Amino acid sequence: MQLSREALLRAYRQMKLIREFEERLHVEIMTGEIAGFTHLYSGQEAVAVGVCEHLTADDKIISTHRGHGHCLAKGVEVKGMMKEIWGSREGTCKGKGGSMHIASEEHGMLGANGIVGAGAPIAVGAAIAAKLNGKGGVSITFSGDGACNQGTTFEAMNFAVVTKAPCIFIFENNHYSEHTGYEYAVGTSGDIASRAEAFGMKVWRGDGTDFMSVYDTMRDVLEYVRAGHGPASVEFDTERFFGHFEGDPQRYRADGELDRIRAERDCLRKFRDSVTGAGLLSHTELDSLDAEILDLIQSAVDDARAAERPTAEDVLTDVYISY
Amino acid sequence: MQLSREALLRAYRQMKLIREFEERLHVEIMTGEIAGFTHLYSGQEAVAVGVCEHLTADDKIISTHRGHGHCLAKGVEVKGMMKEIWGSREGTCKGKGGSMHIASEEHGMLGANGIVGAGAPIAVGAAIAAKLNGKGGVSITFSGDGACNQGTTFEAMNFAVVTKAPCIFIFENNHYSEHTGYEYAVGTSGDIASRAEAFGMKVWRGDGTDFMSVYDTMRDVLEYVRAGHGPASVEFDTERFFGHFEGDPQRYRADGELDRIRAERDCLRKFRDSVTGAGLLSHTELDSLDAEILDLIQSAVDDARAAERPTAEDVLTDVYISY
Amino acid sequence: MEKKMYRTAILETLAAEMERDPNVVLLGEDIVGGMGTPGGPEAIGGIWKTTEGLFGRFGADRVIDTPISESAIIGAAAGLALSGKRPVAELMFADFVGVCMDQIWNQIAKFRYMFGGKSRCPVVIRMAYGAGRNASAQHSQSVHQMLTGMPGLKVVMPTTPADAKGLLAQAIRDDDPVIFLEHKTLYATKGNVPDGEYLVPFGHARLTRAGTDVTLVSFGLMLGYCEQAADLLAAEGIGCDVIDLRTTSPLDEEAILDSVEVTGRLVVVDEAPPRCNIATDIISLVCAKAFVALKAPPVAVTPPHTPVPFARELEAAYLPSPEKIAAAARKTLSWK
Amino acid sequence: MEKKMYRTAILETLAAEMERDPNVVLLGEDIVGGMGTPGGPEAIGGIWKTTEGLFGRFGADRVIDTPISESAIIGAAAGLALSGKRPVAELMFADFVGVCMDQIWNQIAKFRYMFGGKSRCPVVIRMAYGAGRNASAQHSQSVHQMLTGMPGLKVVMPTTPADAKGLLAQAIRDDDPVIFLEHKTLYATKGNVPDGEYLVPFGHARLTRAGTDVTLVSFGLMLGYCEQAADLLAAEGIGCDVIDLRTTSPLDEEAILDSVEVTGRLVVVDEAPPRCNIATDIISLVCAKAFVALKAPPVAVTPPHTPVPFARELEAAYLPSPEKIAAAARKTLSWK
Ligand SMILES: Cc1ncc(C[n+]2csc(CCOP(=O)(O)OP(=O)(O)O)c2C)c(N)n1
Ligand SMILES: Cc1ncc(C[n+]2csc(CCOP(=O)(O)OP(=O)(O)O)c2C)c(N)n1
Ligand SMILES: [Mg+2]
Ligand SMILES: [Mg+2]
Repeated sequence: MQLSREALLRAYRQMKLIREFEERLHVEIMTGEIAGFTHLYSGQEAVAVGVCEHLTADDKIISTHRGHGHCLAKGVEVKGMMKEIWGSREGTCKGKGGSMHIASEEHGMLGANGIVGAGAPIAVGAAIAAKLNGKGGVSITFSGDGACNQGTTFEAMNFAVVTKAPCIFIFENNHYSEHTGYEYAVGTSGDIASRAEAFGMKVWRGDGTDFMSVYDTMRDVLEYVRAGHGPASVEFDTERFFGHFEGDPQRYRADGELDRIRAERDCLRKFRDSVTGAGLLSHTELDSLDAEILDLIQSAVDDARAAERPTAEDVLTDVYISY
Repeated sequence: MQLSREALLRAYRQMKLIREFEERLHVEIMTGEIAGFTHLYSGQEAVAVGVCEHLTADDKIISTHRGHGHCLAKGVEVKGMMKEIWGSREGTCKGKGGSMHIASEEHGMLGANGIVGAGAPIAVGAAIAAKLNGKGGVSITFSGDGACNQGTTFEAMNFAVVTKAPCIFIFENNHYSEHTGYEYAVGTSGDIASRAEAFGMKVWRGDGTDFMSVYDTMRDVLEYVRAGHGPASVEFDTERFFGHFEGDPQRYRADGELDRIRAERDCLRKFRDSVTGAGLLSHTELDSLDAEILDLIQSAVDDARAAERPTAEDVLTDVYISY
Repeated sequence: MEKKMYRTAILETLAAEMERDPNVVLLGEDIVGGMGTPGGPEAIGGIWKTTEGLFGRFGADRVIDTPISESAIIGAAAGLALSGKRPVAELMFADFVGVCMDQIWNQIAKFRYMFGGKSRCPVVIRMAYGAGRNASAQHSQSVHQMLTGMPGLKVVMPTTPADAKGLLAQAIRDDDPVIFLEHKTLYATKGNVPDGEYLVPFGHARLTRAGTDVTLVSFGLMLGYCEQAADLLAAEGIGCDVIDLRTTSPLDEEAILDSVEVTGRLVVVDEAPPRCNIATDIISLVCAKAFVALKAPPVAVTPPHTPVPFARELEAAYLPSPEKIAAAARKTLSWK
Repeated sequence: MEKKMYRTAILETLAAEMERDPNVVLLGEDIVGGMGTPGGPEAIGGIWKTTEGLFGRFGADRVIDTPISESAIIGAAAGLALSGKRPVAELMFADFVGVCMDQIWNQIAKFRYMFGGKSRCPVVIRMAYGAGRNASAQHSQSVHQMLTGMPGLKVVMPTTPADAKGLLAQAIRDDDPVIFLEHKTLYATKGNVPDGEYLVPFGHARLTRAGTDVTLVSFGLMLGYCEQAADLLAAEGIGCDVIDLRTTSPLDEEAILDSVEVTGRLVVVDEAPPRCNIATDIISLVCAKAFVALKAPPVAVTPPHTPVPFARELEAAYLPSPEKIAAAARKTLSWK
């Protein structure tokens, strides 16, 4: 199905926003200004955006330690996120969560999560809630190829099948969990989808570096799940452009691998080539979006730098609603 | 392959021993003399014995809350077990463990286990140890149809595949986990073996009420695993003759189900019919074995009743080797 | 006001709260019983009989029987709560927190804080805890000593049927995550239970008897033992304040401190093993805040630093007893 | 004697023990690094660099890189140990005990007892714990307060590179299960490490400096803060005994009590949240056993009852500091 110009522009904008957010963090982190562990999503944008462009605020997602892309794709504010990563009290989580714990209830974003595999059961709960509400909402959990070996992920899949929960398990196979290859850690020679299928779910596979592949696949998946057939799973083959976390020397990669994936597997480049090639959007339009986004990121960074810092008293709040 | 008379007699003896052990406990528990929770293995004997008759003390097994049958099949002493269940300080575990925690290192029996699903990863460790020892030993974990939904079981399967551990996952599908049916709780319409297969293991299926089916299947499985092909899994269809624990009114069963399975799915009856029918053993031989076993159980109960009771000081020992 | 069993108070409160608020949903293993069997749903209820009949009354959508997957149960409860529901999850035995600790400790307890106060996660996790039924090392444990230390959780431990009702209703209506610990030996005990709406606020201990010589602090099975000890001591002319904590987080510091100000002598009875438990917690609190009032060193009465043993004689020796508690009280009284 | 980093002391001790005893095997996530990648095994070692080069030296059989499956890792370690091996398992972050608590608490800790003393389970579980690197609520926690309370476990917390060596060697040779907690901020710290065979027995605290006015008890990152506090106090003429516990289970009660007998004043600094932690444990112990010696109420210095926050300012305010410790000491000294 052909997307409208507006939809295409929005998709590009979202992917580009994530890309530039992460590329800028990659630079800023080197300066030492940002504290803690940060895991960047560059390279995988087509998955987050290709999934989330189908969703409404009623649909929930839950993410991982590598959560910026999912948050942005689901509509969480850029500036609040940047401030959070900077540890400002104006951040999405008042500087208490940081990169690994960005969440936004109002956007149906149930949180990035520092515990690998923890999101899957939570997503099933959100899916059961959606089922109870009876409005066709779904819940989506993003997992990596590493997370797919965690017991919670398996339990969640069986649980979703048993409860016929409208839950979608998205596996972003970027070939590595930290420094380990998926073909080593996933016992089925790295095949994740077949395993999900064996739990009794319908599964799909797609090219996670191709926005249209993700988007089209997800249309089918969502149609199936919203129709009440129970959970489903999708494995997307994708690439991460940076290290596991910032500072990772990435010696586990093949010679030239980073150049190759940037050249051949860059979802933004592919998208641009395809929409301009087909005459759907022009380079000029996209360039001006690029400029707009760079401005936005610049001002987000400026704002984050200038934003109010938390104080010692802030430590004590937000533990309980009442105590 | 035809078993020798001796092997057939031993197999019958072992199954009968388990049966009478459990039938007697069923009676004794009603009197209130035995403390705690007890889960009986009656009906499943052909699995424990059909598996363990292939094993040596170098091979390890790990069991579940329903562990008496596995212990006896692996050679743990009847009298020590009976005393343990009675809570005597002469028991296998000095009265500290009870029914759910009988273990015997010298027999390669790594313990019954009160936590559903906990045994599987432990068995993988024992299998890795066997691999390191390089003598062809294997490690076997018994799990129920309920345990097959626990995350640890799944993690263990992947882990065993990744480490090519000589581990065998035996699923005893007795159709119920406590009061819940396997077709409800196992999302794949109750099919456990296919799920194991999807973890990258070779799987087998067998009739768990037919000793020869179990025994023959296990010959192939063990040959495969001992040859170094990595883990394997077997699903045995079986029946439990009593409730989940003693005291369970079993209203989840169909009308007449208990009579039917005792009549049609009794491994002892089937065994006797088949070996006498084929003229391999005589009823007289088997009857005399029966009598011998009833005597043994009687004396085990007498001994357990008379055995030394633990004292308050015993509480404090066996926590550490040194502290 | 009617005499009811502890388990009945729980069952009726679950029903009443489900009636009151359609967002309340239950999930747990065998809480319906009979799912997928010839006998069908509710052929047998949960093993503690605290959810019997609720499936028939509220339907499969709100009473969810689950596979044996505790991480998924608690995780699903978290997801339900983050989505506006009020899940009440059941762990059949408190010992099973071991297989789902991450979801309790790193997820549910921390969401609100990590997310900067912008979420709520009103989960109730009910679980049966404690020794006394010879259920051995993996089915007899106390867990409050761990859970109380986890910021973000509230920990509730009703001792009486009335408190089972009032605290459970409060737990379900509470906007924070609540751990609700039911002592397995108490299910069949009886007591007066107020009719109709009845809420017991958290952080308010209950003084079950008043005396000026020594303060006994406890909860759960041990509270009854404290009462028995107080009877023994009363016969000797020793008067006890007996304090039932009701909740260990929040803790009613005032009730404890007020009592110790009067008695100057403190015995804390905790069913948990002796290290880093509620007894050490309260003794440390009292030393910090009522040091001058103390006439003798406070005493902890706990099991030894061992797992829970199986045999009747062993478990009996393992647990604190009324006699041991009375002896501890006498020790503080004879101290100089 | 050479100056080495804490992480180097650990790496070298692992290597030496593997050399000494062929039954020692390692397992954990990314402890080899590069498995199944174009770069191949050891392309990058573990994230703490405590296992670098061991795969090359001891081979795939004894250095086992694992999928992200902590329950399977710890369970496998249990199975290895029950089968006569001496596994050293690594949890990348101590916070991950949440996903494998059952294997630690209900399995490994209890086998020997449940089995009537007829088995041994010499597992070492190494894990990086603690705050100070802005790793936020799920990657910064202390866990000793829970694990110390679990009968059957030994809990070891080296503060110096020398102790990292001596305690780790002891842990690997010990026949009981040992939790070995490495503070993540200490990996890059340096100190003198004895050459050759060096074992530090468990249950023997280290007096890092002697003074007669007040006793400071701690371990890990907080020990250094206590030293700094002692410096501040020394400048005011206040002399501190500073005690590094080294192991919290077993606990060197004697060292603490002996010191308090002299000083009469106690400050316990614990990085864990305030409820049911080692600070309350030790204060309760001292009140029970050295009540007469106490000249002032003992003080616990801990973070508040909150998760660990992310931002630099928040984490700094969350953690105890040398100033807060010194203030606590002054408070006990000025008490009357
Ligand atoms: C329970 C748990 N174990 C281990 C880790 C450490 N860790 C963080 S990310 C990660 C790798 C995850 O790999 P994958 O799921 O493929 O996600 P990716 O990083 O590729 O996005 C690991 C091991 C963790 N955070 N939680
Ligand atoms: C982690 C955990 N969850 C729940 C239980 C309670 N429980 C004990 S046995 C059992 C059912 C097990 O069913 P299955 O695996 O089929 O074994 P079976 O009883 O049929 O032999 C349950 C739920 C437990 N002991 N441990
Ligand atoms: Mg990955
Ligand atoms: Mg079963």
